[in-house]
Amino acid sequence: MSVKHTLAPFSAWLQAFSKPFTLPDKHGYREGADRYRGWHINDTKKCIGCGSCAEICQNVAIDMVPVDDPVKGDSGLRPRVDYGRCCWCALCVDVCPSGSLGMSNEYIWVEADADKFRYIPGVDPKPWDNAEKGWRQEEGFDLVDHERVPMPMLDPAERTKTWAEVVIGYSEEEARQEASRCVECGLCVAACPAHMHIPDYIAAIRDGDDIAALNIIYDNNPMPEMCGKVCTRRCEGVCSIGVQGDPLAIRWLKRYVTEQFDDLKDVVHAEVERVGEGKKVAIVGGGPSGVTVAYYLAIRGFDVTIYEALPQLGGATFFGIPKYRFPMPSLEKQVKLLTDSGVKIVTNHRVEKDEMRQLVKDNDAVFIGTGLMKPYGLRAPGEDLPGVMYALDMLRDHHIGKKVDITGKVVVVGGGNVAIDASRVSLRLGAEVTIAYRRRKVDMPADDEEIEDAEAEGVEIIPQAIPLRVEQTGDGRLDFIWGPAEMVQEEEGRRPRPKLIEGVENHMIVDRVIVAIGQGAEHSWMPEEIAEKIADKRGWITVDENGMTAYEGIFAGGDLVNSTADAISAIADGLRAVVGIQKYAGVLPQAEDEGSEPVAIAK
Amino acid sequence: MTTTETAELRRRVQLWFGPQHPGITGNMSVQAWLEGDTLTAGVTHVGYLHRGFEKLMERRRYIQSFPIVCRICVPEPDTNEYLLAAGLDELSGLAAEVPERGRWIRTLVLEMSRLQMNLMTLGGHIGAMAMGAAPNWLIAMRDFVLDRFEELTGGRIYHMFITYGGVRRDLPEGFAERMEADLEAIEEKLPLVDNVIFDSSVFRKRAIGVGVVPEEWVDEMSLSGPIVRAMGIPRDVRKDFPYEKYPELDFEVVTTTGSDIYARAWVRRQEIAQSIDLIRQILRKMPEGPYCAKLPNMLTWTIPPGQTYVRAEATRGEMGYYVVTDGSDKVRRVHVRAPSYVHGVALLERMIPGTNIADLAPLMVSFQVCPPEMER
Amino acid sequence: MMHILDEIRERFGAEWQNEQRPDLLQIGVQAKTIVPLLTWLKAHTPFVQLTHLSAVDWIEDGEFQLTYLLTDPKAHVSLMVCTRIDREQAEAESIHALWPQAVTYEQEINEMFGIHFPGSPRQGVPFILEGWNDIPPMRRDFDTVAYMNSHHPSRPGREHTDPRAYIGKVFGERGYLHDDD
Amino acid sequence: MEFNSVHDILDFAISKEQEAHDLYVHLAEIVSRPELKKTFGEFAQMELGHRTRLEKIKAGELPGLPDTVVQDLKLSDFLVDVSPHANMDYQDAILFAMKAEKRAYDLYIALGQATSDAGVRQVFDGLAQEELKHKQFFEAEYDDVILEGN
Repeated sequence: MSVKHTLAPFSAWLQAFSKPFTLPDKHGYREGADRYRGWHINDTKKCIGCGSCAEICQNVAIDMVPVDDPVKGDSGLRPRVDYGRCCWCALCVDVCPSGSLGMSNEYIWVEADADKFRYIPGVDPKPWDNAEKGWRQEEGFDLVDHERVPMPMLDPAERTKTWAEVVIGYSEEEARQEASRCVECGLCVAACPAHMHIPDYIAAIRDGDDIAALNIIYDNNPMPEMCGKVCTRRCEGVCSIGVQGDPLAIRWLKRYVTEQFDDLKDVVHAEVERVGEGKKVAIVGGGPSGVTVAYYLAIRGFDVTIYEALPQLGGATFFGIPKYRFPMPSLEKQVKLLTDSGVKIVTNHRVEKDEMRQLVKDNDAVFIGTGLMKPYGLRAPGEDLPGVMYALDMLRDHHIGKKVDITGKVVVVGGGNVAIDASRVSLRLGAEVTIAYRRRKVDMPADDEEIEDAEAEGVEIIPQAIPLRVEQTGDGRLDFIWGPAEMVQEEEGRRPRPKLIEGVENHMIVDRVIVAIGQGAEHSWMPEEIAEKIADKRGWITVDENGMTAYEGIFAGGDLVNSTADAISAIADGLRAVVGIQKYAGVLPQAEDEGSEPVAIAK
Repeated sequence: MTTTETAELRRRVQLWFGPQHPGITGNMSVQAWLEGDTLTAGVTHVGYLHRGFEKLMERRRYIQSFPIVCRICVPEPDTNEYLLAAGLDELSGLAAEVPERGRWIRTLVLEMSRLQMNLMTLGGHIGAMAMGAAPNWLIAMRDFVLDRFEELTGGRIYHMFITYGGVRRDLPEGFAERMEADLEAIEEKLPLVDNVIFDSSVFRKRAIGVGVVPEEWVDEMSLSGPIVRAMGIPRDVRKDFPYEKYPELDFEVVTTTGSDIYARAWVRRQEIAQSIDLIRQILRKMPEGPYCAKLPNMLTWTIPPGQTYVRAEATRGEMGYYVVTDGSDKVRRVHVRAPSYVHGVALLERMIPGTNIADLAPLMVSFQVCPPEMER
Repeated sequence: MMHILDEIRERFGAEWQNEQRPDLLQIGVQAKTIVPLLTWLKAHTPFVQLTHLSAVDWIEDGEFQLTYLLTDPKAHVSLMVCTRIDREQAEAESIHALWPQAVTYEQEINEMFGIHFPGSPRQGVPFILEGWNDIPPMRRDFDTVAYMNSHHPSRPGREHTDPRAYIGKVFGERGYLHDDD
Repeated sequence: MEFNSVHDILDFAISKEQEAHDLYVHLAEIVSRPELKKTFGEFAQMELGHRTRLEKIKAGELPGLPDTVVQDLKLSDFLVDVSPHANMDYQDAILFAMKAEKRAYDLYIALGQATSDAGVRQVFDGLAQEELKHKQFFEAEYDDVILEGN
């Protein structure tokens, strides 16, 4: 052994005189790195309580706890972290669909009581609540898929040449992929008027079980193909994935499932007791609410007859919604399941006063779902000129096969779905279309997608245009005169109202004016003693929590009853009446009366 | 009691070495039989850390398994993270999507991990011989690397950073400069350490010619890592089964001869220098771009049925993951092939007879036995 | 040179084969050919290292899978030999005579899956577990959550509310028409 | 028309409200739609409410008329007049009421301008604002319900 090797160990002593190897503890506290994973913080205003953090936590360290009342799109729950279990992996932060959850770079917290290490970030105040630094979501790393599988659609230039469906529909692979984006929080269920079991059927689609998906759908929607194509989809509005990305295409997925089957008869299995044998129910109006009542009562053994004034069931979804959105075969398929289930359908039959009196006498219950069929008028000078027409009449005539007199340049007055439908139908009939709407584009009640589609197809939209009058021109055309509007806010929180800017008149020379400003109820068919009891001053019908009107035994639903005027709300009304009618008839099974548990909450 | 009786009793002394952290290696124990100062036999006992990670993974979604695996080797967690990600990337088809920068950052993390683990183990080598100064310095150097881990991954020990499709975050602003400063600080101090380890008569006396592993055992027992390289065999997964960005890096497999504790320590010392060099190369070559592939919804992700074995060079030797999927959203089976599994049981038990009791701890450190990866 | 997988199939028969990667070949053989096959591989081919030995529980098939991973350390190729054995009569031949470290693998598989390797030295000797009196824990039917709940009661004060059920209560989520659940 | 005092003016206004009430009662009788009978019944009640309010002001139980200026949407300005008929619908009813309130408003404005007495004018302006408020109520209903889609 050399001298060098013998002395080497002692060289360590030399270090006693050199600069300390470690850093001096100047401040008594060392700040965590900028993206340190420390104690949780949560922006509770942004948080929607979807529970994805609890779902992804592999340690089961997160509980969702109630801190507020739920509202649509926010469960009112907030995550509480148990630091006895947390491993600070921050998957909860990375998955958070709203981006509200984060971690501060604070890591020191001293407490004598071990149970204190459990708190609701953002609710239980902590010194690090406003920490700027710490682990946050970062662009480029997502644990959920924010991008919707694009829906194949007809080219806008091609669309107006045909009546073919604009939306082509997902392939199986596309549907499965889109379905796999769901985080199954279930916030959508509460937003859906009919409370469809959305996460459950989406999971079934993802797993490739279309039959199961269809049956889950049919549990509370008898017109899913219609909803799959044209639903107003409030569900997508509250989708947690939609907070930072594209909401799940819930509507298109429903559409995908329903399109997989040409005949529903042997696919949909209604596993319900036939409690209604021997009971008779008449339904006036074959729209979505009437169809709902008919189907769910028929499968329960009720003797159900629907009376419909038009040649086909479907109500507004038949005569209002154009075929490029909801083709006839789709409707017919759904109607066939109704007849297969034993519903009697009387079409081309308008119930009048005396017959109604008879129906009330002969049936255990009568359901009214006649909708809002009376178009409101422009009430501006020139409304009665030839060439001025109502969108509702025009659409109905078109759909029952009557010739519609549309030509040249058309102005459609209004901004709702009816206005858009009338515009796009007119386009396909060869017209050049402009929409004049009193409010701003953002105020348009029509579906955003519909508006986009219409514009893509070539519809021009003039917002804040108040129709003043219509005049005939010398060459037999029409001069649509309108004035610009300014928006005035009367009350905080209400939609601003348009106010005419006086002194300006704009002229638009057109061939047709189509009025689509709104519609009201028409009760002239109804016996006075009934109308008097059930209709309010606006003509709307009020019902109790069972869907029953003030006239005992008469139930109602649909646009007449709710003000939302969409099909899914009508279906929800129908569902309510189904329970109500069974209750009224004294045949409601106990379990349903108490309100059964949702199909698949348990994880 | 007669002298013969006492001698007889001494012959039959049975010693439990551990399970309270015998040296640097962690909680395990060796049940050893002594004759005088010499061990006649030994049996490795594990199970003190067992948390059943392989079983837990069968009950968790893929993304939920990801924070677990780092715990399979506490001081060098990143190899585990990489291997789980690599296995499932391969079986899911995500492997083709991992962006270039993601691969470079993965390689960076793996090499940083090797660096800090080797710094710590080198300290362990001499710590197991009851010398305190050098381990303190080496642990402090390791902490420089942990500082960089903290700013990159958000955690010092459990990084939970390499995941499916790439890594979780990009390099922070100015990372390369701070890393370089730390590397220089480490390089500056290393000669001090060399002086008190490799030049020290104490270490040389206790390490040279001690714990010699015969070359025939390599294939027979499937040995790997510094144990093999200390025999002069250039075997290294980074070269033999190249992964991530190692093929694009310029390095030679470190070898030496002697196959004793000294040789293994020397290999580790050279690999510290190698890692420093590799980290510099990586930071130089890393391109800009995305760091992670677009991931599917991790709450519902399913992977088609399949099985694979992926491997990487941990500082201890070949680490491998046998991964089986069955088409569901959870793994069917993950089985960790840990280097310590062979080195800490079969090899250690085979080496014990004839070893002096005082050499057992240095021997274990030189095999770098990591108990949690034996139990998983 | 004949492809090793084809050669194995010719000599020993194979149920399936697969080239997972250029450096990872896979083959499925009958259990009875395992020892002769591995003996031959070790003696006559470059696949001299036993890198890994593992078991997988295919409970739905009533079978265990045993996976032997052999490596050619020179050409840097691995060969994964898989076989299935009956889950009820879980027994396989030991290979500890070929590779000594197989003892540990077989000991652990015996403990964790309950697969018996007759003749292997440490069968029945606890490796990781101590005083275990439940079914072998790596079997798929061993319920970790149930075991947890019965052995380690949860801390009090934990209560999770399911968002869907909670918001549903207010907005009235119910299977309107389900009377069977 | 001669008004000698605030009392006279208020009496005149009260009689106007009474007339309006009577008209709505009449309309409720002639319309055929049962639900519209409710509508006009309600309008009649509202006019009665206005009358009571003016009576209370006159008796000094309520402070004088407010001088706040009400937002005028001017919806009724460019819509056609509706003459009462048996087949009226809800749109007609609201339109009719809007127009009626507008006429009352115009009347008070005109009367206010006709007088040289500043105090009297102030009362008329106050009454005009009251009527504008009523008009505004109906216009809001028209804007919300009838023009829901426009």
